[in-house]
Amino acid sequence: MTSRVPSLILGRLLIALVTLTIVSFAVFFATTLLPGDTATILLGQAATPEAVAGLRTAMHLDEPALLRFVYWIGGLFQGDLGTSYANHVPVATLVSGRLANTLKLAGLTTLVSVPLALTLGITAAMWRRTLYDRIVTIATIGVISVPEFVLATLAVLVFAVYLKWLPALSFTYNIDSFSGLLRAYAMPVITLTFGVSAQMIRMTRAAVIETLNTPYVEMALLKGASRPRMVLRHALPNALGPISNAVALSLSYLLGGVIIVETIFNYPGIAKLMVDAVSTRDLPLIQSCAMIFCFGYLILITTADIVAILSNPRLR
Amino acid sequence: MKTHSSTEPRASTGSLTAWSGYRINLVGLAAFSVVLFWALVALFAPYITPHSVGEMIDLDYFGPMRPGLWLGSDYLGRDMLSRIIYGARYTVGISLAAVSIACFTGVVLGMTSAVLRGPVDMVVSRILDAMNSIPSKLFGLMVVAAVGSSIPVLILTLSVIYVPGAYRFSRALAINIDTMDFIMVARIRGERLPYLIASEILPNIIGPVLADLGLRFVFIVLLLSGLSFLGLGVQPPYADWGALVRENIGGLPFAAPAVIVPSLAIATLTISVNLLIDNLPQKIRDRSAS
Amino acid sequence: MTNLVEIRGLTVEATTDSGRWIQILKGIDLDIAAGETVAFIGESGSGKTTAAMTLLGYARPGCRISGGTVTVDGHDMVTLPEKDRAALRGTTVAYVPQSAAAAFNPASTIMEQVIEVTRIHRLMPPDEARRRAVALFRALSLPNPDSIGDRYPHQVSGGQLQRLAAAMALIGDPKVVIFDEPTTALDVTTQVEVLRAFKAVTAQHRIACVYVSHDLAVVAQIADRIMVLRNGAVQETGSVHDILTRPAHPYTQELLHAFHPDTGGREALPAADSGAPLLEINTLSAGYGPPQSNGQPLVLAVKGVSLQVKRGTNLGIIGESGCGKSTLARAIAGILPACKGDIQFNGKELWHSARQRSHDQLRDLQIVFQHADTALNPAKSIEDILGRPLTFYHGLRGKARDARVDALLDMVRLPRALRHRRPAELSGGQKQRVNFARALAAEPKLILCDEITSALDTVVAAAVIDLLKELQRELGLSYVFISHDLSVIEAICDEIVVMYRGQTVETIIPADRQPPQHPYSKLLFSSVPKLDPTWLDTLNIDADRMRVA
Amino acid sequence: MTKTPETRTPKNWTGADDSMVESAIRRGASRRDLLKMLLAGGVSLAAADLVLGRAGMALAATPVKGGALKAAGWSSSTADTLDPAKASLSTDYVRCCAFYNRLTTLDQNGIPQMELAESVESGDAKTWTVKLRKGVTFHDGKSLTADDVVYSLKRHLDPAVGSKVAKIAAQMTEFKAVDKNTVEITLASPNADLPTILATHHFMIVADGTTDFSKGNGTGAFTCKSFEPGVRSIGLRNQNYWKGGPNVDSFEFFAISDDNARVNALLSGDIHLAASINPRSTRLVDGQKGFALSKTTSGNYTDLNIRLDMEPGSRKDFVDGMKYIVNREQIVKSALRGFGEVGNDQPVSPVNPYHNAALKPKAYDPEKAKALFKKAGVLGQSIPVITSDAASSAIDMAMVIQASAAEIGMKLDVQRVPSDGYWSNYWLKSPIHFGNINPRPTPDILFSLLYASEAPWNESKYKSEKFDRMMIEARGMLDQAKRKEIYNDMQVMIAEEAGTIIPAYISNVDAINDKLKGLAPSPLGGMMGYAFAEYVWLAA
Repeated sequence: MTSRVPSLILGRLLIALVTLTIVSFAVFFATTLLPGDTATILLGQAATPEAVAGLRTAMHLDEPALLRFVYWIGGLFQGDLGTSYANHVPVATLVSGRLANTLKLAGLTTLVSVPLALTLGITAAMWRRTLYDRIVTIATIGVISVPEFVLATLAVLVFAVYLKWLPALSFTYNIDSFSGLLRAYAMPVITLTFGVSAQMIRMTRAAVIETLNTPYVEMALLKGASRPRMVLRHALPNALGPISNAVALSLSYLLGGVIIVETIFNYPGIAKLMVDAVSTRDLPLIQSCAMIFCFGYLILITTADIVAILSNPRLR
Repeated sequence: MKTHSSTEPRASTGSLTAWSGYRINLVGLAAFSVVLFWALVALFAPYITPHSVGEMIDLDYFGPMRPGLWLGSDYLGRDMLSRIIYGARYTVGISLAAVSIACFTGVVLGMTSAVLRGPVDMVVSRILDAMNSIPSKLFGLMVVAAVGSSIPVLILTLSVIYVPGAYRFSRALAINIDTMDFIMVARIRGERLPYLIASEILPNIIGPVLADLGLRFVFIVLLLSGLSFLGLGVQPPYADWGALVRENIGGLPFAAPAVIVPSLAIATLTISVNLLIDNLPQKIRDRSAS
Repeated sequence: MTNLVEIRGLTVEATTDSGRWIQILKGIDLDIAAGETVAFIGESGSGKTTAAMTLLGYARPGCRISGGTVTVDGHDMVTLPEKDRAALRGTTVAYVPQSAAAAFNPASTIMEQVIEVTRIHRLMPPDEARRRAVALFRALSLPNPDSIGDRYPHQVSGGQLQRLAAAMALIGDPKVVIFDEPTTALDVTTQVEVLRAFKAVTAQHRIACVYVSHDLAVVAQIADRIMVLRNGAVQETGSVHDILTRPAHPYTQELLHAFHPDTGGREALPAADSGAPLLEINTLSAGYGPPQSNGQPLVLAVKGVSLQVKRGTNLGIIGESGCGKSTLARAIAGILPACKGDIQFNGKELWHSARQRSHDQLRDLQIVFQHADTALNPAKSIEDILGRPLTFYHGLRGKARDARVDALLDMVRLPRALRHRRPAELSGGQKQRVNFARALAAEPKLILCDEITSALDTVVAAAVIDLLKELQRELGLSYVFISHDLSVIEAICDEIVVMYRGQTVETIIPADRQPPQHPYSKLLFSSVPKLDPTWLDTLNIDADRMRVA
Repeated sequence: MTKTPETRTPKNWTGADDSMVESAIRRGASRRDLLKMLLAGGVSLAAADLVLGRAGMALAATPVKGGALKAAGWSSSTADTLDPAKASLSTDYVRCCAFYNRLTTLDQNGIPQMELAESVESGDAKTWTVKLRKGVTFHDGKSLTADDVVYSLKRHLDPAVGSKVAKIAAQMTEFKAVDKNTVEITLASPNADLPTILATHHFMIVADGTTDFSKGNGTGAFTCKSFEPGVRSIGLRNQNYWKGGPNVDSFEFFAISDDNARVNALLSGDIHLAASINPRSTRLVDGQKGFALSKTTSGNYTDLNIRLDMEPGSRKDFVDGMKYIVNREQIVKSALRGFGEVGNDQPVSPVNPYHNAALKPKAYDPEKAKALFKKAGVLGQSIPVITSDAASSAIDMAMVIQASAAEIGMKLDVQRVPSDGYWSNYWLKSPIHFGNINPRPTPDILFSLLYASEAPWNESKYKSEKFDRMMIEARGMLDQAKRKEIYNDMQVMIAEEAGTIIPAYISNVDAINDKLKGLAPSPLGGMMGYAFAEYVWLAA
């Protein structure tokens, strides 16, 4: 039997590439449609017509959009993200530090939330329709129905202001020890974990339950297998596809969706960078951030698809 | 992609049988009461608000609950009860409108893609995938920047954000249904696309789609509050619940009702909607009883 | 304790949608001695599988053992704690499922799953377990016994999987093995091999067997005793010989009767062959997958088939799974456009794709699928299902439509009250009748019947066939009848085409009573089990098999 | 959080009162006067003593050296810059103040004092001679010369620089480095305010020829260790500082845009100063042991602008009616929570020496307003009012005005628009909208920027030739008394004729950890006119 995996994976990568192309077009032209002129916004209250005109020329804003798109795409292919309108620093410089921060936060949150969510989801499925299951199910809905900024503020009040266990801000500059790492990241990670876990728990539980209803799990039971064995050995490997998809979707939130957490904990991540960029109409920066989010999303989704393909021996 | 269609048998406890063979779950009934309560509050808001929404009646701010100001006062000394009542209008109304538009569009597109396959599927899937890859809050931010904030814009923005999700979900379901022989039968009968999706596929995926709609409703209510954080929201003096929480968040350290009550309102509504959908009255199909 | 298994007063209850508990096994008593094989026979819903599973102390979700005792090797499986029951499963009692394809975990290798019992119960070191498994594979005459265990379930055929499932059951040296319709999903030629393998191995290890089946002929080959079940109650228990020759209970008699279908029912054709054939296909080829450079699809399932159906006559197409018979039906119906050849229907050439065919052509040529479960939209009422073609093809609405739906229900002998039900509320036979009634609603000239009886119990299938014959007389239809079941085809068809590997190998006219000539046809025809208990042991089909290969 | 009775302030006491006392002290009130004032206000003697003690603390204590100062502003973005000409956010001002110096600076009373200049003199208010302090060096070791000053000032005239004060700088037509330490500045027309103008944050002195400002190479109290736009900056004590070094070893500054987060960061001890906190958050800090508030009324205001050249502002009665329907007391109380002073519809704030205190604010008079609206024929119409978070407290003010108007049957359709893009899309453009004006040091700058007929930011499109003439007359006038008289009249004209309603001057409230000492108010804004880092110290 010839393996279909390479061609399937290739297909997924191709799809991701097509999507990325669509995104790049959409992003560029959507951002150029933003009203308000960069020069005017940069000057704020000081925007006199002469000053605006001067700045526009200085920033090459008077060239047609299509030409700028060509430059931009050309630059992207060479790894050049352009130069920020707002402060003339290469976008790559602005983005790199922030991206690293975002990835760090996302990574730590993933390390905490994925095992937690999978454990809760799997155990809830394992003891389906027990009190435990009900508590987990209701609690997950409960948690996702509290706005994130309430959770974050509450966490700050309790842990930073009253108990003074943790800093209210996430200082991530001089982390030299594990406890320092914990202190800096504890609260953002906790808040985000609440946000992203609920969906993963729900999906994992549903996917495992779905496979628990299959004849081969019943067969395992009839072979005398224990409940954990049935779930872990038989149900879980076959639920990997949908679970990895749910995990990828939830984690994609950690790239661009964390704006509120970044704001409240003053964490210098990439979402805040993009918000700044939008308010200053810093088009190269907006475009780069948007592309990064889309790229991250596609990486996650494509990885999930590939995991699903690899976890299915029928395709091997 | 497998999706979280709930195929598990329902728990047999806590249910009662009523009306011509419909089984009603007690949890569902309770959830329905809460949803109905908020729906009525939203509907009759103008008649039951004790004060005008914008009127500043309390000299203090973040005032406690007391007679006359049953839910305390907000950050400007306005009556929280009146604001919550009006907030119900916006939260329920906007979220419902948005979730309906999003699900309708997403589900129709999803079923169409599943039935037509081929290039249509490919193109629609890729475009919606691309849309999905833009974080929702940042998309909202761009919209505010581009066209400003008004209720139609808000509803449309929220809808657009949730179309890809509804699409992905319903397409996956519809593809499973599409492989069934009865679809094949309808096709070789010569049926056209509208009949196929509306009459053959939709009735079979409506259950999971409704469950998904419930979850999406929760996310939309929350996103609405998140967007108010970014300045896309209802015009003052009115405010949706998320905005109420947001504008009164400063009262959290004082445990002011102004921040706690709208949070509770959001939680009761979203949890009830989900419980209601999970426990919808079910027509008893009892073969052995017949 | 003389008997290995003793069942006394066993009752099992199931919960209904409304939460009521109803009895689905109503007091069963049975003894099985060591090494004895007892068959549970009955139609679907009779409780035969439920009864067999109680030996494992197991009731499917939504069911519970509510009374009686099931003593296996001295343990009462009913009262034993779950943990102790689990300890007996796989070691004392083992289970061979109906569909091995579904019962194997697709994500793990066969060997892992076969020896899992030894891991769970810590019976032996894995290496030893693997050696044992290979020995069992050999005993069950599986090909490549040394390496087959390294494959994944989807990489081996259905017949092999079924034997592997038996190996999985036998590895723990059980005293009792439950075979749950283990050959129902198999082709007849495969079934013969599997049955032989089972019989040999269980006899060698002196294992007691419970063999659950609805097929009396298969049971006759393998069982010592038969227990006939219906609606959760034992109708009759007796030795194979007694049951086959002196059935006491009316239901058993009905079963036996269904096994001897009225093949002589079709009188010779009236002189209809003078006219042009209703359907004529010439060198039709069809297949799946992307087109290759030569214009043909990647996998060619039908290779240049030609045949004719005369007006008012029936054509049977027989062959094993994978022979291309269903693909042929789909190509005729236009579901899978043929890549070559032409189809003449009712004097006109048909487009290969159904999309391009005219409204009338679509109406005149209907297809009925094998699985009524998937062919009927579960979300719609019977009325809507039958009403749609009436509206679509004939523009009927309102009262006229209602009347016609009633007429159709009458035609297929279903009570009119069913019109408001959903498919899930009907029995398998009822569903298949609705499925057929929908095709009739179009008022077609030709109906393609794709394995429409193979999912039905013997008695029910016989009734459906009788109905089809009757309708043909009344309405002057023609059928193309696709099946792997020779007895069904023989009962209704004027002409039988045998398909093998995408081609027709022989055309047989049953009325001529000529034995098949082609070696494959011979193999196929001889593999159909007979009620004679000695048939399997005396069968010599290996010569045919050699020639076919 | 338990509070001991001893440290508890009177119940009806707010941070606003603290600041009132503080400013009374600044005005020269004696302790006895103050006590009298407080007792009259119903404050017990013991409590009054405590309040005075707190206010006094800020003014007199001995600095302590050392410590790492951390402070948070409220706004920052990737557009953050260390180029003084482009500085636009408070964050930029704070950083520029830490890394650079100006020629002059304003003291607590708004009087210019010399900083890098030894003297700034002129005989005719047209040609000015600036003598530079000697022995001042930049962080990179280069000495300060006249060329640096010429370069620093001249670049504001170059449109490509995008200076925020290009308009003000435009009056400086000629710069001449007379010798190494002397610069001569010639103005287009006489302006007696030049020393004050030079105290503006944008006129910080940079080294000659600087084009890359990311290093923050100035003469200021801190050297720039790191600067990430939109993230943070760290300054280290400049060991060679000509004033003799700041008190703290290092100064880290960043912005926390979320109000509550900023206060929480202070309360949790992460920062020493949270700038410009929401008036409603003061309750959290006020009376909390270990924390204090610092209030500055510096002339910042949010105004309601009614364009006189458009409907309905072209109807004089409507504009007058609006001035009466604005309940200024309630705005100060509800929207500003007491952190502000009632305004009299003109831009020169009470902290400015030229403020016309005789001009009384219009009283809240709904009946009079109703009559005026009726006269204007707008009563019962729905009038759109644009508001946004961009102008501080504008939404809350709009709410107060809307509620008052509703009582007399006047429907104000308040439209909240996003702060993003507000200044370019709505401000100055919509018929009725809110604006927010930062403090400016001189009435002349305020008038020429906001009220002259050709003023670029003429918010209500006020046009008066008489006003323009008076402005130019006063500008070159060196006679202070005469000048003040003219300015008084101009303030009355604005209040009566222009369409800008200035209901209150907003106080800036900085919340501080009380380890932070030496913070004093400044007319240039909160955080000691953004220059606090150089002056404060951290108590042990």
